[in-house]
Amino acid sequence: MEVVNKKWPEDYFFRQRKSVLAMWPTGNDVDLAEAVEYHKKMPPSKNAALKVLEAREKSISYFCPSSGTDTIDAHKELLLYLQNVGKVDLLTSYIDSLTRNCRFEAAEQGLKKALENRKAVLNGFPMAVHGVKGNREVMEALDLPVLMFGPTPDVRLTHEIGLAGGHTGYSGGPLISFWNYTKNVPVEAVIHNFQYTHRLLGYYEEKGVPILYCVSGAMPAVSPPSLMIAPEIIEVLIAAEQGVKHIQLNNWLQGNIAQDIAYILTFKKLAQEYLARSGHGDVETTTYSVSPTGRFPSEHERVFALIGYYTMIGLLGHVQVIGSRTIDEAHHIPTKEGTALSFRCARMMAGMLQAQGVNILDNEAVKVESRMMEKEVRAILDRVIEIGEGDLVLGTKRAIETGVLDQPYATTQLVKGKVMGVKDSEGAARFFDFGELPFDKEIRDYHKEKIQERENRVGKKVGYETIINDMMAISNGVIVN
Amino acid sequence: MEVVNKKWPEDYFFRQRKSVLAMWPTGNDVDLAEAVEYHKKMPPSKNAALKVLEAREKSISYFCPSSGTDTIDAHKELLLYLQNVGKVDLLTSYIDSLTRNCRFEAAEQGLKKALENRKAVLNGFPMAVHGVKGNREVMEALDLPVLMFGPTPDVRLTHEIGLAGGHTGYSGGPLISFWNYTKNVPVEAVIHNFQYTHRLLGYYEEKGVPILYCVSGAMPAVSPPSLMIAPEIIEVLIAAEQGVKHIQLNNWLQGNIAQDIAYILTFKKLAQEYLARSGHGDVETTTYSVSPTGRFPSEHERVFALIGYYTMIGLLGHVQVIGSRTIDEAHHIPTKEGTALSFRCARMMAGMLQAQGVNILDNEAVKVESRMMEKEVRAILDRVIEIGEGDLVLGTKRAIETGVLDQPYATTQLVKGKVMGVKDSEGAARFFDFGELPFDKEIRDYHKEKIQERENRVGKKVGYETIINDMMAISNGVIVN
Amino acid sequence: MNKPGGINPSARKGILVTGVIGEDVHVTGIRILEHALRKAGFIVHSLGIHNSQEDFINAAIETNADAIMISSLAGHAQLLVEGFRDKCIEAGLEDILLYIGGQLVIHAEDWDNIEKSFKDLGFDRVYKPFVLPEPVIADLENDLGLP
Amino acid sequence: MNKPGGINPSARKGILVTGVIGEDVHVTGIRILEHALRKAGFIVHSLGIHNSQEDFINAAIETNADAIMISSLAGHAQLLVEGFRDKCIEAGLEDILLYIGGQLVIHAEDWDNIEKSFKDLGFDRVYKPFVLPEPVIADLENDLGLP
Ligand code: B12
Ligand code: B12
Repeated sequence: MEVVNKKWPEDYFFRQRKSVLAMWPTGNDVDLAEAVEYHKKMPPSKNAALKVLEAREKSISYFCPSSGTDTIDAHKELLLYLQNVGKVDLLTSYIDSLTRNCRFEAAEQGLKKALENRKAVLNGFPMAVHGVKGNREVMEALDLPVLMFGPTPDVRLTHEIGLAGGHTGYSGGPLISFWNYTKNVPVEAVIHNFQYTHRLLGYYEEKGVPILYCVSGAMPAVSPPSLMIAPEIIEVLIAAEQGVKHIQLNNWLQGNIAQDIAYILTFKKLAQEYLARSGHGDVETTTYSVSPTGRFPSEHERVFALIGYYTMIGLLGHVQVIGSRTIDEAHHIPTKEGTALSFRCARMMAGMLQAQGVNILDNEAVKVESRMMEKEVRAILDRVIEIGEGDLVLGTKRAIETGVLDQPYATTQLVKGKVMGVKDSEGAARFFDFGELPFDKEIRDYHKEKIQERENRVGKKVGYETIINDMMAISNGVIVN
Repeated sequence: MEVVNKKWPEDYFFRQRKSVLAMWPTGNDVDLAEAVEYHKKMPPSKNAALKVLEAREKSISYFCPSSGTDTIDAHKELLLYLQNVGKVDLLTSYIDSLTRNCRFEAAEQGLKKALENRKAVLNGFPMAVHGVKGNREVMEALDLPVLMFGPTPDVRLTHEIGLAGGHTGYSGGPLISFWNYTKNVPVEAVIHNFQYTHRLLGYYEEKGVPILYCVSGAMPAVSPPSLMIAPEIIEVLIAAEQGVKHIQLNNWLQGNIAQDIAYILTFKKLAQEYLARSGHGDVETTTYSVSPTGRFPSEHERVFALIGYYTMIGLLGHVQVIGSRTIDEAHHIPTKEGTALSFRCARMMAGMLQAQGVNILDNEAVKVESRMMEKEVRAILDRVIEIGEGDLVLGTKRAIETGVLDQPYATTQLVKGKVMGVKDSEGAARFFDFGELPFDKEIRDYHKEKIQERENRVGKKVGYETIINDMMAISNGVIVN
Repeated sequence: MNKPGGINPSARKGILVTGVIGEDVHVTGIRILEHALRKAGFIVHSLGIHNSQEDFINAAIETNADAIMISSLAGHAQLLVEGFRDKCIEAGLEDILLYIGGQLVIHAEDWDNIEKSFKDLGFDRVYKPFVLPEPVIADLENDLGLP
Repeated sequence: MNKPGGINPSARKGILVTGVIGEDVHVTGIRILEHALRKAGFIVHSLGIHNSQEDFINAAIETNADAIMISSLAGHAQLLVEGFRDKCIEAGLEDILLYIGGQLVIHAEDWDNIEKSFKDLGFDRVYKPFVLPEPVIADLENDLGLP
């Protein structure tokens, strides 16, 4: 069957489901009807989708760390600590990278080693290996909602087990998984896997259990935000088609305030517009912001400044959920203490800013950024839809082949990889190479002009060295140098 | 002789000077002509006044900690560490509080104890006790300019020795010293002492040595900024009259961004206007911002957030020099390590923001705040000048007697002490009690309305409990609760 | 600034002299404590800042005080209260309660050591930084034998 | 993505196989290193991410490589390289240089222990996190006996 953007018939889903559950013995334990009942008995305060709607209603921002470790006991202790000492509002179970690649046997071995050595071996929580019961043991110890976290090309079994185990959300998506977590898996295969998980989420929704799905599009690497927003909106639409009803829009902060705020505004506006256009106006959207993915400074005092800084941008953008890296980022998997300290720092920033309702959304620079960004995203998406001859998935596949959708520093070898970003003199990400992006002259001139400004300031042409430099700049203490 | 705002005749100054130098044996070592020569041989990069002008010209912000300890060796080590590891741009010698009260003998005893125990006893650097040579030993070990720091009713001998010892600036002023550092010294006595130090600074200026003088007006305690700006402008004018040529305007941040930015804008505008009006248009002004004086949170992670936060406000206000409390604030006199970490955190924030030249100065909320603040300051100052029958010092004296100039939580018993501030629902400081301030209905209504908003939100009247609460709010994690 | 709380005169629990000692200017903490003490029914004679040992003793004699409560934040407390208990005894204040609080030392020292050194100097109660009014009031009631 | 730097073919200093091992996706660091290696005159065969031990060995045989440079950041390096030196020997790559770098372990451990454990596994050079390209190039030149 060709992968297209169409809701899966129930029987197709259930046929797929058999082989998914057979991927690892723990699959047998999943009983969907029982799982739905289990969720219905959980207090609503432990449901991630409801919690973020509450934030939207109250116009406040909640905090959510990303963390997870291997054994049940350690993971439980970690999340409890973040709940009680870190004082966060939502929690996540980070999926370890072996599980993310369905290497369940290796994950199980790692887990065994961890149990023997009484010390973490895996870099996350192997949901699938722990089975439904193991997941529930952790969930039941907590008072907060927990999301599963982590892009990966095939998260189907993990979804089955993690959701039945009491998780009420997932962060990750087909395109980010394709660009940044695969080497040669075709995009349509990744999308097909995600249609499965979306259909599963949709199933829970149909039965009255709201589940939060967080798209993330593509990882930035000095990338102008349209490079993230376009794939994110595609992820939104693919998910909505399968029946997902609660979608969180992930905003990747890169540090230039005007550009980051414009990202938040533009993404929300266009996501809602495209959802409505494709008949999914009933999908609830909320927003999330998170500090960037580049190398972090190694000194705590500098990271604390960054945590405060990115938290501030999220607050100024009035997002519902704020995520953050931690003071441990450069060194090792965050400890529970490091994570708690980081989020307490973030919350202090919120404590100062939140009450003020500072409004910089009408700032001139934000407006200029938003206008260009919107033009760029529309240009990409409209071309994707056009070459898909009406089908978004086909369009996506063809757009990737032709470079209409493209990414710098992707891990997959199945992309053009021609686009490339560089910072302008104010630290905003601009297109150094437009690759095959379908942009008009106004957009191109805008980016060239901004790069020109930087060249004038430093007195030399920007090149590949500049780009590498830009990727390291923040970890060296400045947004751009 | 009655104290009036008039430049001291040279002979009057030199007559006073004899008794000042006689206050402590080290006074004998000061040779003014030699000191001027000494300064002229110092590299310009070690002159504070020139350094801040450089920041103004380059449109950047420099960092300046406030610190000092008792022995020569320890103070040298401290400042060297802040220079080399803290990477700050200007340094200060904090004056210990015994010296600030001219208890030189007690300070000397403390110093002896410190030398014996090899551990700090005093809470600052006792310039006067160390004499010119001791001061120079510290200055010569450094590459950066150093200011003397600390309000006090009588800093005359310390100025003589500190300046001859190579310091190139001082922060403090007659009114802040009166309000916040005395119990029953009449304001005219404090002003007279400061006229002496201003005249001394003016003397250096006449001989071609620029010296930076930093006013600070009054310490905020949930105080609407006009309560600080009005006395600060009086300090500016008193200093300018005696020949001070480089004045730094101190902006006391309290955390509400619109109000803090409006403070910076309004103060600068009015200071320059009043200077020009009184014939001192040639005085160079620069700006400084510093985190608030209230109780600080005790947890490092929260203080780091605050340091970043207040640094951000200073940067958004485009001040030339940014000061900051440190992560040690709540616990003990800051260590060199704590100070360095704090300023490295602050600089990281600058590293992110500075290049962006974010402009929020035309923000609507900032404009509203600025307009009201300007009205308030003008109302106070114009009344001061009026009741002084043309003389600013007389006016100040009478204004304090009648409550036209007033402060909450002053340490002096010679004020009305009727004004009182409370936070509004966005954390800005408003007048809870106007005391005898000469404000019109528009101003009064504005503050009442803002307080009303908070009362509506929390559903009860604000009172003394609220005010106490407000003083502790930030140390408890929120700007207002 | 000496704002009395809403005192019920029949509920006067004791007479206190409060103030900041030495060249210290930190007045906010003791002001807040005074407010709470008055609200709890004590009579508070507030000396503000810049008081010598003699200032405290004279005020205590004048007002017939039950306790002297010294605040000190600038870090010089140890230098400033040496011999204070002896002077109190000399002045005939054998039984007066002596409390001290604020931020007493300038180093990050072990609390037990700090407390001991002030108790050795004759203080009945020594408070950690940031202590809230409630426990202080409870101690006073206890030390004064109030119900 | 395999962007060659400006290589001077006569200056070819050696043939290198580079890549990320295992399920790890951290590609940025090795890409930057590759760029620097090419600029320094080496021939670089980049395998990108998701490589098994066999992928490295096959590529090294095919290209007649002088060294294999493995990057690993996700923290599973120890699990992933066990037995690698033996497999190299089995495959006839007795003399090949093995370098490894990135962020090798998930705990804050003593560096000497970490280095030793990877040397015991047969690596010639083990690099601390955040190492810049320059010292790596110097080591390569040294180990390959280049002037
Ligand atoms: C505000 C402040 C100031 C203001 C004071 C304004 C004023 N008029 O009160 C200003 C800026 C003037 C100031 C000046 C200085 N300060 Co100051 N200041 C502070 C700060 C930030 C907060 C103090 C405060 O107001 N707290 C809020 C009140 C409500 O709390 P509190 O005072 O702790 O009081 C509570 C309890 O402790 C208790 N309590 C207090 N006293 C007593 C007494 C008794 C008997 C009892 C039972 C209870 C009790 O009740 C209160 C209510 O709960 C602290 C650091 C911090 N904590 O964050 C530094 C701090 C106290 N200052 C310090 C210093 C060194 C100084 C200076 C000497 C600096 C210098 N070298 O120039 C000068 C003092 C000059 C002088 N002549 O005294 C140090 C003290 C060092 C130490 N003890 O180890 C501190 C810790 C800052 C630091 N890290 O260096 N300061
Ligand atoms: C960016 C990043 C990511 C990006 C990667 C994007 C990409 N495609 O590259 C994303 C978000 C995808 C990611 C994912 C994950 N990450 Co990550 N990531 C980072 C981060 C923030 C920066 C890495 C980076 O790009 N550095 C910049 C480059 C230029 O530097 P570099 O990689 O260090 O390389 C330099 C040198 O080390 C050296 N070098 C590198 N390799 C080699 C090899 C040789 C032979 C030599 C000589 C030299 C050398 O040369 C380079 C130039 O100087 C680091 C933390 C940090 N450092 O700040 C965490 C970090 C490496 N990630 C970590 C983890 C755990 C993960 C996840 C497993 C998280 C999870 N549980 O889901 C997943 C991985 C999933 C998977 N399947 O692999 C951990 C690793 C833990 C550990 N080792 O102790 C870190 C330390 C973060 C943390 N604190 O948890 N990550």
